[in-house]
Amino acid sequence: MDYSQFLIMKQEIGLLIVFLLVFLYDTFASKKATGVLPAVTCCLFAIFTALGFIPCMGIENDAFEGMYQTSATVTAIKNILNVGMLIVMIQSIKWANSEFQAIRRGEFYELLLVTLFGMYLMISSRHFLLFVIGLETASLPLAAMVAFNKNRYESHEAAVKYILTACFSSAIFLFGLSLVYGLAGSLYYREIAMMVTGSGFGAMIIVALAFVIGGVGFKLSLVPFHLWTADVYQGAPTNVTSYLSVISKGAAAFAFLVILTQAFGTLYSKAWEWMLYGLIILTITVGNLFAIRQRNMKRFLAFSSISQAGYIMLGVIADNAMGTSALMYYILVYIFSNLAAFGVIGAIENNCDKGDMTDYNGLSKTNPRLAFTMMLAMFSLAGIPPFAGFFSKFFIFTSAINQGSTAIYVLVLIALINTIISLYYYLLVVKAMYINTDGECPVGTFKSACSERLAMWICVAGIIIIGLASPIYDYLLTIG
Amino acid sequence: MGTIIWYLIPALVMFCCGVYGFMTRRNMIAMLISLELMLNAVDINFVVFNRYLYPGQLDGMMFTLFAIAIAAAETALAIAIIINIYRSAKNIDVRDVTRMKF
Amino acid sequence: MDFIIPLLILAIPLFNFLLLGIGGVKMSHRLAGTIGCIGMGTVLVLSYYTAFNYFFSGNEAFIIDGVRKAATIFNVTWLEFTKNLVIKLGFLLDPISAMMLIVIPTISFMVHVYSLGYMKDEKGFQRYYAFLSLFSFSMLGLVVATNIFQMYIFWELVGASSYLLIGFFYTLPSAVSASKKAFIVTRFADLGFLIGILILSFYTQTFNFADLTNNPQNVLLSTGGATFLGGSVLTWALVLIFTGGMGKSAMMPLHIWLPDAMEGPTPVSALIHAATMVVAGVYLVARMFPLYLMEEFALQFITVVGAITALYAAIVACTQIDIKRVLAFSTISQIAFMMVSLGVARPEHHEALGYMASMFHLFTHAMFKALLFLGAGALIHAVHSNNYTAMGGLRKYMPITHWTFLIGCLAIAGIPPFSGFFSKDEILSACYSQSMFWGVWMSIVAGMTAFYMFRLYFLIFWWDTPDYSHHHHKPHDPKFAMSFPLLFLATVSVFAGFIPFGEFVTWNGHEYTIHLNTVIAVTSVVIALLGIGAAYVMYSKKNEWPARLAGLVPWLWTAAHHRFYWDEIYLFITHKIIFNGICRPIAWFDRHIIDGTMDGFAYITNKASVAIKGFQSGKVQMYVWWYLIGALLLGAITAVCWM
Amino acid sequence: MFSNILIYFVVIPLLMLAGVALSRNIKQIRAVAVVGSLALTTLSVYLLCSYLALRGNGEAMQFVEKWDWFKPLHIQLAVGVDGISVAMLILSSIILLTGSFASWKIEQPKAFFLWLILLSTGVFGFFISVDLFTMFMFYEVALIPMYLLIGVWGSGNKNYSAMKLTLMLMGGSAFLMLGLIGIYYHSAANPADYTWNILEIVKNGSISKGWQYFLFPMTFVGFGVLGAMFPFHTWSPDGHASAPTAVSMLHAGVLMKLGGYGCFRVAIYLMPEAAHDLAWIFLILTGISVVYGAFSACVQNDLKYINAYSSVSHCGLVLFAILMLNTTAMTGAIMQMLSHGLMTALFFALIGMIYGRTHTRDIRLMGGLMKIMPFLAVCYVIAGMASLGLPGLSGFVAEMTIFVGSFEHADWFHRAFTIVACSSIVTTAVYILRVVGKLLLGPVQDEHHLSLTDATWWERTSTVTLILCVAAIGCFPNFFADLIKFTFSPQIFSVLGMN
Repeated sequence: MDYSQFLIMKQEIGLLIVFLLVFLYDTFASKKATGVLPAVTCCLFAIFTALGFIPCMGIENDAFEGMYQTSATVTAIKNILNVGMLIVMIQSIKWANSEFQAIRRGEFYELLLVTLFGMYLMISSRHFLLFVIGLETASLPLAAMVAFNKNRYESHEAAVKYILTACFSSAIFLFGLSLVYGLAGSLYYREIAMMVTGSGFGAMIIVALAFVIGGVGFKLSLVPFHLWTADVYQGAPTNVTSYLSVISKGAAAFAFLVILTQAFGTLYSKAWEWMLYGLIILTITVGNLFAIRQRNMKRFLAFSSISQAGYIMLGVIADNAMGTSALMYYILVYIFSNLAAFGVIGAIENNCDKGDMTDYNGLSKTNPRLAFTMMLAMFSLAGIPPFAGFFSKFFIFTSAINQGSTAIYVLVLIALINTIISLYYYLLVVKAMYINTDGECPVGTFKSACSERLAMWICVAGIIIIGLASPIYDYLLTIG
Repeated sequence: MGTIIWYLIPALVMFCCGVYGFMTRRNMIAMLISLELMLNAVDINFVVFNRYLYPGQLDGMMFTLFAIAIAAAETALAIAIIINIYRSAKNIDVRDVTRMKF
Repeated sequence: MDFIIPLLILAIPLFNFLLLGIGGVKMSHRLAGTIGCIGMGTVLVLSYYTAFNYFFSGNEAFIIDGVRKAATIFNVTWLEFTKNLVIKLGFLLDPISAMMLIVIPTISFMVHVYSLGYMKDEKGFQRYYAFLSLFSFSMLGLVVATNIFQMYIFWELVGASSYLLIGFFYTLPSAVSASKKAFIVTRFADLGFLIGILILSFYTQTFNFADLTNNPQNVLLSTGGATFLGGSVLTWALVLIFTGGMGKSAMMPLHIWLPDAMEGPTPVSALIHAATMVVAGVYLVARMFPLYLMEEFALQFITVVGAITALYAAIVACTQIDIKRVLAFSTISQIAFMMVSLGVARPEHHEALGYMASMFHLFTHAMFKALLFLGAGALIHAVHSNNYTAMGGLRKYMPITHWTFLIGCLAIAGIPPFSGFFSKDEILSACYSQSMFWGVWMSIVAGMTAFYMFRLYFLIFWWDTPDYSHHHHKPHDPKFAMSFPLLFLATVSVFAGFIPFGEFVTWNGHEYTIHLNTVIAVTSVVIALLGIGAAYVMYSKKNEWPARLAGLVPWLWTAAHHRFYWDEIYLFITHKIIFNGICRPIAWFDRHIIDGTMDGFAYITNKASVAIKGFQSGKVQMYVWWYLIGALLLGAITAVCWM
Repeated sequence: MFSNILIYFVVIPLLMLAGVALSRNIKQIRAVAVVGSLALTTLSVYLLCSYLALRGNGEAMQFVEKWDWFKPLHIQLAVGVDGISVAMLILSSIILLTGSFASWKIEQPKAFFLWLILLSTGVFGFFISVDLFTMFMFYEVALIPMYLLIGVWGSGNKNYSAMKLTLMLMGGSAFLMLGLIGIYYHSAANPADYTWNILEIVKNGSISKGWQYFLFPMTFVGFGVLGAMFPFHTWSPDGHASAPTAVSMLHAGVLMKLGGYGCFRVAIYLMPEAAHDLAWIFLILTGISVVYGAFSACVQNDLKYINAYSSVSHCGLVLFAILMLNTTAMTGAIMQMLSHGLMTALFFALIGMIYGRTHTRDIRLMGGLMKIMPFLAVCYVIAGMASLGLPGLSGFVAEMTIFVGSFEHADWFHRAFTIVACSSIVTTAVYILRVVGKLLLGPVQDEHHLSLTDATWWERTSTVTLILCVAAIGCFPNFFADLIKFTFSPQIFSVLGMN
């Protein structure tokens, strides 16, 4: 065995180093010194993130007989996730340092890093064994994080719901995999792709594929595998929710793309596209329909993130380089927009413990900057120019239509009509903050922590710059 | 093909039993047990496929090993969370864990 | 001819309008009145000069070998639709526009002067003069139009100024509704005019009167025999254009606005609703007369409409109480005379005598009708009422008004040697030469004219003298500013008949000598005298005859008194049918069906959202159930579709 | 990049945004708004002059320049103007200027002007763009501020109206976006040459007829919603009724023109064959708009509703004329856009000023205002006269050009609809005079109104400017007609394959 191939996994190794340093610091530092652990972690991770952007030669490479693969695209998506992760970490500093969480802040950051490691594996794997390991590494610690808020019942309920559905989903997923293995005789994506060419497998392979889609769709919260999402988002601590909604979803989306195109791309003249077609329509529509009724901000964003997942899937169904880059771009933009929203929600929750949409009435008067950030986030999520969300939506639709069939036009039209519904509920938030200012304002004026403000500034800058600055998208397209 | 069916059918039955149990039992621990059934059925599948269809490789076997480990981790975590909820709600009936909905 | 003077004729009133309209607020009444009168006086001089120049200079541009020519003094491109269809603003001098250049400034100047006295104490005096200037500008622009679209432009402008002037007393609801009615009814007619223009210009590719009327044969050819609902395109175009004229000239059934328009100040009625604007319809037909000659149907249509209107208005005029309304109906009737006269004019009959007669009558009528209206104004000024019931025996109190009014009445009744006799006589000759039927019909109407005018005269100046003691002062003749126009116009009315009109205005420019047809002249005088006699018998002294006569045929009297219920019919159509039957349902439809559909989408979305909320039941086991079902269905449906 | 004059139409508003953001009191905000919009007006007049000097050099558009933006997707920042865009730019800047004056005393001025200027940035950007993507982006930039402007500063049922307006317009842009992306994928024969640039798409002419049949309705309806095409017009009455003065002015005056402009520039210009074949469907719809809006306006009692329905009617006429597909009618359409933009802005400004005094817009509750506020009342009458097509004001020339142009079609279908459209001149007179009669004339209805004051100097500035513009178009129409007609020059119509 050639040990040098571990060097291909630069990012994974780097992440492990960060993890170990944090772990060691947490373990051995004095009780007083652990107070700066969040900040230290952020710094370490920031350095790591920055290092990730250094371009290196020979970026296309396989390891472990092709179980693991890295490429410019993979590196790029990891970098994107890193950026999101960094923002989440910064956002969490205040929360992690709060009195109640203080003794467990080390755990929180360690678990975060571990799940990210799992996601790296999901993204890079080209073999289902590695994928499953990554998937479980990414999702099991999350259950613990969901339950982090020990004195809130909702947190426990969310954790129960999450762990039970996650286990069930992984069982189904593994069952599907076992069928795939039985039919194809391999768990390498490329070998599966070779084996399933043609149509000799009957319905079994389709059912197996459906189970696999279910397993990954669970992480992405595609309808109908999404039912856990809202409850978990609502119950989990806000920082965990924001992590769940963007990083975890982004990684799953990319992994989903890889699996569908590389392992099952040849199956029955792209049967997966039609399966996805239905799922996208369902996801976008159902997500939107649920979102319009929500009054709890986190729950509302949960449903919004469900419908956003549907839009992300348009990049998968496009099945071309443009789709891949549009998907990555969408994830990037989505990270900034959603994290901005969660940043505001978190700040308000930390300071006033308020989380209903009606609590946001008159926010523009008491906390104009928070309100402004929130509004930008909502506009970006709704796809309003000149904010980044507009560009990501436009590009993902463009890439989908590049696929060329008439059916895709119909799909995009449905998605576009759904953007109207989504605009409605995003505007509800804006309305609460800016228009419903008559009565008393439930949220008083407060000054949010530096860390929170820093995170929000980063998000706002991202929302404004990422769209207008074309090189970002251009780069993603050149590597896609 | 003849023999393999005799392994696969029980595995499928086991899986279905697990699913059924998971959906009908009220006690969360019982649900976990059902889950274990499902995962074990999957393990059987992998092993059987490996042994009978692709005897020249070890992919299925290895996968099973990992799956067992993962199942253990899942169960451990799940039990921890169930204990947590028991502490706060004094109850582990899954149908009572429905405060957040709609 | 130099273009400066014609340009000034148009520019001065326009400038006055802007000056008085914008700066009027800051001016005193006297200054505003002076500016208005001086401006109009200048225009008067300039237009007289222009008209006399046209008729008498013998300039090659105006007359060649005794044939009067149309001369375009200037013609500026205003708006180019296409290469051929160009709206130009120009100044056309030909016999009829030159004649109008005399009529309009004369009357307008008289009204300007008269108003100095009549409107002296009114609020908005400056505004009044501004509007008068605007009207004069528009009317002059209308008559000198070189193309049909220019005419349409000024046609609309006179409509607007008429609207503004009728509604001058804007705090009176009756004035407001009268002005609105006038505008909308004429607007409706203008729609026909516009469509007529569109049709005509589409086929002929020109707006120019010169192109249209010089070679009417070509126009006929250019339509290529296209027909619509049995009528040729040209017929349609001409009838529609005439519709515009019907609206402005208050022909049946579009006459209803004119009686109401009397809500405006009386001098305005004299200027706009008696002498100038209301004859625009006649002028329009005369302007396009060669084209109308191409279409027999259109001419017959004009004749019939005119004849019916003449009779109708005459009957109604016999029963009205408001003296201005009597005059209004008499105006309608007299304009109808002119219309009929045009309708019966044919080149084969005395070189289209009707055309000349019509223009002649237009001229004389403008003078004596303005005189009558201004006289009525003086009366109203004196007794502060529009109704003859408040008057009587005024001949003793207001001699000047009495005599001038009498002259006006004699003129309109057609008693020689007053001007109306000559023009009306020509019209009757034209009618008789076309057909006996129309001749007799119009003769009867002429008799009725004499009757109702003298009914009015006797009721005002004779009849019974009411008690004027409750007035601040006894009724008396107006001051010079108001009596001068009366005297001037009375003089004109006496002598205008002797103008050899045929030498100036004929349909083709050739001179034509008027012969008095003795038979017709004598008949018409006899008929007029009969009418006057009847009026004398009935109204010279207070007696029971009128009431008894009305009692004989009460239904006819009531119907005539209510103007044969035309207003009620219109009210029914506009309010009940259009407003309640079309507008309200459309508004309802918009709010409830169209908007309802849009709201319905939102409603359905919301309902769907509520309907599916049960999926998110909060129960983990249901979640996994849907998960499983979803996965299985996804597989099953795809498998079924693929197999 | 900054050597191109057009770019300043976006730069100046952005500077204004910055200026307003940095201002500390209402005086500074006003100063920024007025100076900025004056600068824009000057710039647009300067542009007009330089355009007139340049035109006729054989190019379809002047000042064309493009900078790559998203290069792999062939998205460019491409700018260029022809006579129509120049006219629209002048219109927009004038209305922004007068709108600023009309919002002299607005509450929360900073936020208000920020949104208002953002909206105008979108408008200006839209008119200078020749790249479909950029165009669409600016289009949406112009739409969204409406929500907050109505929601925060509006009156009446503002939440409902703002939401409805935004959602319906965004609904239109959903179709539009699909249409635009579709156009992109058929913009050239070879995928490497795909382009969003309108001029290049026209040159390539590679959108097949079949695709045109699909894409034309998409884009036309997309823009048509903003152009208040029946049956997608219902946002207009509610939206206008609730919007604050300046927003109504900008929205009806400029934003609705985006619809007509887009219909021409994208739908018809790029897909002339489909336009020719499918025009009849939209002719019916727009024909309905014209009549229906006018009839609806006759029975409304809210001033803004009346004007909103009248806008439906007038903007319907714009689309109606565009669909006639000949030079005269299209010239008329653009003139109608100018004319309607100015006079409807004037209307809304006056309604806002009257409402600010009487606190009601119900014409049944007002009367005799002529006596109380003669200046505003006279302006209202002038606006009304412009609206009902009095010669000498802008409405007349625009409508007549449209009618003459529409009548060039000799078939009975077009004839019938033209005559139906013509009939709107009567209906317009009815509702205008009804309002004038009830609102301004007659006796004073409400004793309290007697104490009201007439217009202030900034209100006078605003209205007089608009009236002067309306009169300028009405008195010297040929200048504008020529400016526009020149644009429908042979190059374009060879593309359109028409006369």
